[in-house]
Amino acid sequence: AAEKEADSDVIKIALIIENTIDDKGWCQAMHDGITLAMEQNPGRIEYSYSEKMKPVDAGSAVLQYAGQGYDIIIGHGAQYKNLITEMAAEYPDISFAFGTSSEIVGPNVFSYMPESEETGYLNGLIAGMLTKTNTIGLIGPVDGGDAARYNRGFVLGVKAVNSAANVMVAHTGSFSDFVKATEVAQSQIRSGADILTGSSQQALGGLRAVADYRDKDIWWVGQDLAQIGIPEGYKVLSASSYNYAAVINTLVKKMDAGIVGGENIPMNFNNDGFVFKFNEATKSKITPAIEAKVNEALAAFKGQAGHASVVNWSSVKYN
Amino acid sequence: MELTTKAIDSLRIEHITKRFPGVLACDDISLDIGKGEVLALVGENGAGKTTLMNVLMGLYHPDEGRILINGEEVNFRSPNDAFAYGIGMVHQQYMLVPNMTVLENIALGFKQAWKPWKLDLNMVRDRIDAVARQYGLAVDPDAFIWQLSVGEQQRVELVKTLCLGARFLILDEPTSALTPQETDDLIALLKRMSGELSIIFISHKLQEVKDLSSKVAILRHGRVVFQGNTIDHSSSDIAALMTGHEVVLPHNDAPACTMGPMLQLRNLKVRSDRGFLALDDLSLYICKGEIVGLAGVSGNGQRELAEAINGLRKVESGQILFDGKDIANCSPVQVIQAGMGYIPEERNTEGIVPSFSMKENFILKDTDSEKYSSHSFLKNKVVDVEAEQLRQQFDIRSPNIEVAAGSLSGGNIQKVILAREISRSPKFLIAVYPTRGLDMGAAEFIHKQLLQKRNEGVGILLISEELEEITNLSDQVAVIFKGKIQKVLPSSEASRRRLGILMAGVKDDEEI
Amino acid sequence: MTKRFKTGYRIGVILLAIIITMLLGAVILWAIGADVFKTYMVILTEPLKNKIGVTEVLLRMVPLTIIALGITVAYRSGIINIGAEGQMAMGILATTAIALAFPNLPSGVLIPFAILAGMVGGAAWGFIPGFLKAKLEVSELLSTVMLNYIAAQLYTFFLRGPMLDPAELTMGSGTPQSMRLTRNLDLTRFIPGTRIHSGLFIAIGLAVLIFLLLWKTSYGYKMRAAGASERAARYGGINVPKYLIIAMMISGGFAGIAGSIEIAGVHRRAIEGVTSGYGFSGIVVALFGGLHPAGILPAAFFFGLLIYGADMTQRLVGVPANMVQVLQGIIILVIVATKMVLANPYLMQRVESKFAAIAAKRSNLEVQA
Amino acid sequence: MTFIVNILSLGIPFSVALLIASLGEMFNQRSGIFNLGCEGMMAMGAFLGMLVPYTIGQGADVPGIYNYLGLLLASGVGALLGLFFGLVVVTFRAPQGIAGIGMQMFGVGTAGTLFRHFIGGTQSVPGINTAPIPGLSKIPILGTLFFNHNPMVYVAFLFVPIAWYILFKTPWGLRVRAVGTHPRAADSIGIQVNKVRFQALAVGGALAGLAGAYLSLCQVKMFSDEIIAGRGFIAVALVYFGHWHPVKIMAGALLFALAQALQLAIQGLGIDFPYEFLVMLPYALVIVVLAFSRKSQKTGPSALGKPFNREIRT
Ligand SMILES: Nc1ncnc2c1ncn2[C@@H]1O[C@H](COP(=O)(O)OP(=O)(O)OP(=O)(O)O)[C@@H](O)[C@H]1O
Ligand SMILES: Nc1ncnc2c1ncn2[C@@H]1O[C@H](COP(=O)(O)OP(=O)(O)OP(=O)(O)O)[C@@H](O)[C@H]1O
Ligand SMILES: [Mg+2]
Ligand SMILES: [Mg+2]
Repeated sequence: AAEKEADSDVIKIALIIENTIDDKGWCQAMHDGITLAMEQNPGRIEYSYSEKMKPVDAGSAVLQYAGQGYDIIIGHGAQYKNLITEMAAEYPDISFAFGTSSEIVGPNVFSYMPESEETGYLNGLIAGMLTKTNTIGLIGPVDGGDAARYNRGFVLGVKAVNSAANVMVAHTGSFSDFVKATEVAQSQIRSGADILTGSSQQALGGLRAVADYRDKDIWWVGQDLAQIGIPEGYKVLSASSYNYAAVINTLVKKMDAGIVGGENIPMNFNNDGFVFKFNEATKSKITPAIEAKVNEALAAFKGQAGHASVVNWSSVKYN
Repeated sequence: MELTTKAIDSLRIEHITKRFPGVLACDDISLDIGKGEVLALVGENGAGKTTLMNVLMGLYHPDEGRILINGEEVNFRSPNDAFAYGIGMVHQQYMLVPNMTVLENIALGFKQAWKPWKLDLNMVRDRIDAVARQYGLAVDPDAFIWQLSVGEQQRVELVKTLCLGARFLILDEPTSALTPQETDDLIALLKRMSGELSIIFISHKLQEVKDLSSKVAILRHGRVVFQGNTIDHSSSDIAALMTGHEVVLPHNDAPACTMGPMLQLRNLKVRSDRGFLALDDLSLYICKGEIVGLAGVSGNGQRELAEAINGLRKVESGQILFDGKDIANCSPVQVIQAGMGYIPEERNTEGIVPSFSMKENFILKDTDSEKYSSHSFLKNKVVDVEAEQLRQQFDIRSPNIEVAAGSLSGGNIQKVILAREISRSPKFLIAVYPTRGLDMGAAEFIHKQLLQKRNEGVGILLISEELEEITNLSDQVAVIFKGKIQKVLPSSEASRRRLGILMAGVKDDEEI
Repeated sequence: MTKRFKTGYRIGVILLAIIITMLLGAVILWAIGADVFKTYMVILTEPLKNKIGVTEVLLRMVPLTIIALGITVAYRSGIINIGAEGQMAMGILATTAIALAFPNLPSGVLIPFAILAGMVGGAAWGFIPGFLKAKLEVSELLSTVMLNYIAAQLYTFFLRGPMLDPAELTMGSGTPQSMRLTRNLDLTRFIPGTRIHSGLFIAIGLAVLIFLLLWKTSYGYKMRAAGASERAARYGGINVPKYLIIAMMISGGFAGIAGSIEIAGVHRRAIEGVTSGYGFSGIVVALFGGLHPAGILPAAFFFGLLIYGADMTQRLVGVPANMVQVLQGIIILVIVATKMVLANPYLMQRVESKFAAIAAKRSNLEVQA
Repeated sequence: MTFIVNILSLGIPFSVALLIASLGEMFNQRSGIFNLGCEGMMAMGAFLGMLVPYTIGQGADVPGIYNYLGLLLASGVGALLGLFFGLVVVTFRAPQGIAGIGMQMFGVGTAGTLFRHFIGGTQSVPGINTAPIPGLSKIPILGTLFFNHNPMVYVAFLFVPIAWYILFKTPWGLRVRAVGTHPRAADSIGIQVNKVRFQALAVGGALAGLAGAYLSLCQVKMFSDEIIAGRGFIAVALVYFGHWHPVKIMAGALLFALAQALQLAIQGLGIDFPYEFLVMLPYALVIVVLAFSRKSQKTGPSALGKPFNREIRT
C-alpha cells in the first residue's frame, strides 16, 4: 500500500484487445486514444497492451496485469464483459473497464458505450443525398456490436433524406476478412451501388475495392478517420472517429476523484466522444445542401442530450 | 535399338554383408555368375535372397563386401547404375503403378523418351514392340495395370526389364503367382533367353530350379550354405539342404468321405469389381470331411467366389446353402458365426491387420465371443494364454506374441491366419492360395494342418493354382473357367495334363 | 548397438533439435530485433514460476486433452477429424441451450445434463462427416474443413438471434453472446485466486475412459481394426462404416464436451472465439501424444505451456503477438522431425557404423604410428 | 440477366486464389505429400508479394514492374518454404498432417510478425489492375464475363491446361504421379523418389505463394496478417473435391467462388433472411455436390501421406 501511495499520480493502464493496435479499426481507435491521452497528461499514464487476445487468453492477461499492480484494466469489447465482471469481483482494488455496453456490472467497473449510430447516420445522410443510382452498399462484418449500431444508423440516415434509395446490406460473417469485404463491395458495385460504407477492420477491403474505380463516380463514406489519410483516401468523402482519449481522460479524472467504477461513460457527439470530418480532398463532391443537412444533424446530436429521438438504431430490421 | 554396350561376362559378389537393425540379412555372401549361366537362389523365407538381390541392384548399399563386373569393382548407388550395366530385376512384389498404363510404366524408366517438355510415348511404344517381337512376349501397351491379371503383370515386368536393356536378369520368385501354363511358358522363355542373357532365379519351387538353372546356391540365415551344379543334385537333396531335414509334402490318401454335403452353391451369379459376371451360374457342392480343390487360371472367378461365400461380395442370384441354411448376401459376421473359416488370398492386407500385434490378430473374428470378452471388455489374460499356445502349436517364428503381425515373414503371417481360422473350429474352411510364396517347410506344415482338419470332418474348399498342391490334398478336383465349373473329377483322375486342358476352357469330352 | 552409443545418439539428436529450434526462431526474432534467448526462456519457464501460471497452463490443458482424445478415437478408426473447431462450437450451443432452458436445475443435475447435451451437439456435427465418408465416400478432410465454416456461421446466428443476451439489446450493442449462464452450471474453481476448475478431473477421467474403450473393449478393438486396415476389418466381420460413424461421433462428442466445459468452467457464457483454435491444436496434441491417452496428457500440458508461455512474450519481451504462432510452428516442426529421427533405427545404425569406421581408422593410424 | 452475368463475372476472379493454391496442392499430393501448410505459404506469399511494391516500388519510375517482382518473390519464397517442408516430412519423415499444421502456424505467424515489424498496420499498394483485353472485352456479355479481368486471372486459368499437360504429358509429371502412387515401383526403376517429391513441393509452394500474392496484389491490393483467413484449408479441400485432376479442381474452385458471388448477390437483394445461412452457402454447396457426385477416389495418389525410404518398410 505504501508503494502505491508513492507513485499515486501515475495511473497504470492495461488494454486487452482482440485484434491489433494497428488494425485501422476498433482496436487501433482505443490504442490511439490511450496514446493521445498519455500525451495530453504527460507523466500521468503508464500503458501496456495485449493484442490478439482470445477469450481464454484475455483471462490470463488480466490475471497477470492484476498481479503487476495495474490500476485500470480495459477489456475492449463486449465479449470481455463476463471476464471483467468476474475479475472485478476477484480484485476489488483494481478498476476495470469494458465496452460497448452501458451495463453496470460492478462497483469497480466502468463501461463505455459508443453510440455509433450517430456516425452512421451522418454518413447515411451523405450517401442518401449523393447517390445517383439510388443504390447504396453497406458492408457489414457480423450483425452485432458496434457494427450493428453503425450500420443501422446509416440506414436511418439514408432513409431520412432519400426514401427511394435502396441500401444493399451484406455481411461477410467476419470482422477481419477484408478479402471477403472486397468481394462484397465488388458485388454491390456491379449491382449499381455508387456509395458504399462499412465498419470494423474488414471495411478497408470495401474501400480498397471502391478505390479501383478511380475515375468513376463511386464513393466511400468511412467509419474511421484514418481512412482519409491512406492512399485510397481519394475515394473517401467523410469519416468519423471515436475519441477514446476523451474516455481515458474521463477515467483518469474519475480515478483522481476517487471514483473507481460503477459508472457508464457514453460516447457520442454530445460529449465529444466522436469526431466527424469531411475529406478536404473530395470536398467538391459535397454540395452545400448535403453539408447543411449534415451540420443540422450534427448540431442536433451535439445539442440534445438524448439523441434517441433522432436515431433509434434498434428499430431497423434488415434481416 | 540396343541400350547397353558392354556385355556382362562375369559377375562376382564378394563377401557381401547387409545388416538391418537387429537383423543380419546377408552374412558374408560370395557368389559368381558367368555369361549365359542361370543361377538359382533358394532358401527359406527370410533367408536373405531378396536383400542380396536388392544390393546387387543398387537399392541397398552393402555394409561390407563388393561387387565385380568383368573383374572390375562397381559401386551401385541406385538402380540406374545397375541398369547402366544392363542388370535388370523383376521384383518379388511387382513394381508397377496400378493406375498407369503399361506404356507409362515402362516410360517411367525409359529415359531416352524423356524429352524436356514432352514424354515421347511413341518411342516407348516402338521399344515395347521390338522387345515383344524379339522374345515373343505380347503385352497391350495401353492397358492399365489394374486391369491385368497377375500373369499379365508378370509379363509386363519382364518386358519392362528387357526394354530397359537388361542383359543380366534377376527374377525374384517370378512364378509364385503364375498358373501352371504361365509358369511353363515362362520357364521355356527363360531357357531360350539364357542363351544370350545371364539370369539369377529365385524360387521356392524346386522343379523349376531343376528345369531352368545351371547352378544352384542355397541361403540360410543370410549365409550361403551350399553351392553346386544343378545337375548333380536331385530336388529332394536340395530341399533337404535347404530346410535341414527331408521334406515330404503330405498326400491325401484317406478314404472318400461319406458324410453329407456341407456347402452347396447353386446357380451363383456374382459380379466382379469391373462389373461383368465373374460367376456365371456356378454350382458346386462340398461334403463334410472332404477337400475339394478348385483349379483354374486365376481371374476366372476364384476371388469372387470366395468373397461371395464369405459375405464380402454381393450375390446377384443363386443360393449358398451352408449346412442347409442359405447364407447368400449375409453379412460377413453372420457367415463367420455360421461356422465358416476363410484363409484369404491377400494375406498381408486382408488376412491380418498388419499393425496389430500377433495376439490381437488371433481374436480378429472373436472379439464378441464369450471366450474373449465379457460385457464388451476383452479378457486380456485369456487372450495372452491362448495366443501363446497358438504360437507354439503352429510353430510361428516370432520373439513373442506382442510383435506386429505385419512384421512377420510371409510364411509366418500365413501361419497366424491358419492358426486363427483353425482354432476357431470352423465347420468349413475356404483356403485361397494358402501356400503362395512360402518356402517348402512352411508349405508342408500348412498342408498337414489342412489334411488334419479334413480328417476331423471339416469340409475344405481349396483354391489354388498349384496343381501339385491340389492333387496332393484334394478328394475331388473342380475346374473353374470363366465363372463356371467346367468339370468335377476325383483327384485320382486329375492328371496334370487333363487339368491343364480343362483350365484352358476346353471341355473334357471335346478333348478326347 | 551399445547402450552408451544409443544414449549418446539420443542426447546428440535432442541437442541438435534444440539448437535448430533456437536458430530458426532466432532468424525471425533477429529480423525484428528481439532478444532471442529471453524469449525462449519466457515461453518455457515463466508460466511455471507461480501458481497462476501453472493453473493457466492446466486450464488450457483441459480442452486440449479432451479434443485430442476425440481426435485419437477418430484417427485410430481411420478418419482424420479436422472439424473439432466446429464440433466444439456446436457443443457450446447445445450446452447453452440447456442452461438457458433449465436455469433452476440443481448443479448436480444440470452439469451432467448440459455436458451431455454438449456431447450430443458435437456428436451430431461429427456424424455428418462420418456419414458422408462411410456412405458416400466424401473425404473427411473436405467435409470437416467446410463444416467448420458452417458451424461458425450457425454459432453467430444463434448467439445473435435466439440466444442473445437480453442485456445486449437494452444496454449493449447486440454483441453476439449469450447471457451469463446460471451459476448452477459453474464448474468449481478449486484453487482460490486462479481459474483452474474441476473440468481438469473430467479431462483426466475421459482419458482413462478412452484408454479403456480403445484398448480394453471389443468396441475399441473393432474401431482400431477398422482404422488400421479396412479390408482386414471387413474380412473379420466388422461393420466398418458403422464403426467409422461411431468413431466420428465420439470424436465430435468429445469436442462438444470440451466446448461445454470451457463454457461451464471458464467463460460462463457463450461468446465468440471460445474455440480458440483448440480444434487444430488438439490434432497436434493427439499426434504428439502418440495417439494414446497416456501420451496425450503430457502432450496437452506441454502445448498448454507453449500456448500460454508464447502468449506471455508479448508482455514480457515485447515481441508481436504473431510471434506466438511462429514459435509454436517451429517447435511443432522440429519436434515431429526429431521424434522421427529418434525412432529411426536405420539412421541410428548408419550413424553408428560411421562412428565405428572413424574409430577404426583412428586406431589404425595409431597402430601404424 | 445482368444478375447472372454479374455473378458469373465475379465468380471467375473470386476463384483465382483458390485455383492457383489448389493446383499447387495438387502437385504436392500427386507426389504423395499432404501439405496442410498451404495456408502458411499463402500468407508468406501475400506478405512478400506486397512488400516489394510497398517498399522499393514506391516512387519508382515503373512501379508496375515491382508488382511482378513481388509475384516472383512470393513464388520464390513459397518454393523455399515447400523445400523446407520437404526437409521435415520427406527427409525426416515427420507425419505430414501435424507438420502441415506447424507449417501453417509458422507461415502465418512469420508473415504477420515481419509485416507488423516492417510495415505496421494494414497497408495497401497500387497493385496490378484489371486488364481488359482490347477488342474482346467489348463483346456484350462475353466481354464482361471472360475478357475483363486482372491479368493474373487469365494466367491462372492458363495454369489449368498447363498443369494438366505437365502432369499427364511430360516425363516429370509421370514421375510425380508414380512417386505419389507407388514410390517403391518408381524407386526400383531408378527414379529418385524424394527428389521428385522435393520438386513437387517446390512447385506447390511456389503456386501457394503466388496465390497469396494474388490476393494481396491483385484482388484486394492490401495486406494484413489475417488476409488468408482459411483459404489455404479450402484449397486443400478442393483438391479432394477435384480428385487430383486440374480440370475438376478448376470446377471445384469455380463452384465455390460462384456460390460466393451468388450468396453476396442474394444478400444484396435484401430478403429478410438471416445472412449467416447465405454466408455458409459456398461451404455447404461443395459438400453437397461432392456427396451427390459419388465417385470413388481410385485415381488418388495411394501413397499420399506416406514417407518413403528404401530400407524402411512400412
Ligand atoms: N528393409 C528391411 N528392414 C529390416 N529388415 C529387413 C528388411 N528387409 C529384409 N529384412 C530382414 O532381412 C531378412 C532377409 O529378408 P529377405 O527379404 O532378403 O528374405 P528372402 O530370402 O527374400 O525371403 P522370401 O523367400 O520370403 O522372399 C529377413 O529376416 C528380414 O527380416
Ligand atoms: N517393416 C519391416 N521391418 C523389418 N522386417 C520386415 C519388415 N517388413 C518385412 N520384414 C521382413 O522382411 C522379410 C521379407 O519380407 P517379405 O515381405 O519379402 O516376406 P516374404 O516372406 O517374402 O513374404 P512373401 O513370401 O509373402 O512375399 C520378412 O522376413 C519380414 O520379416
Ligand atoms: Mg524375398
Ligand atoms: Mg516370399
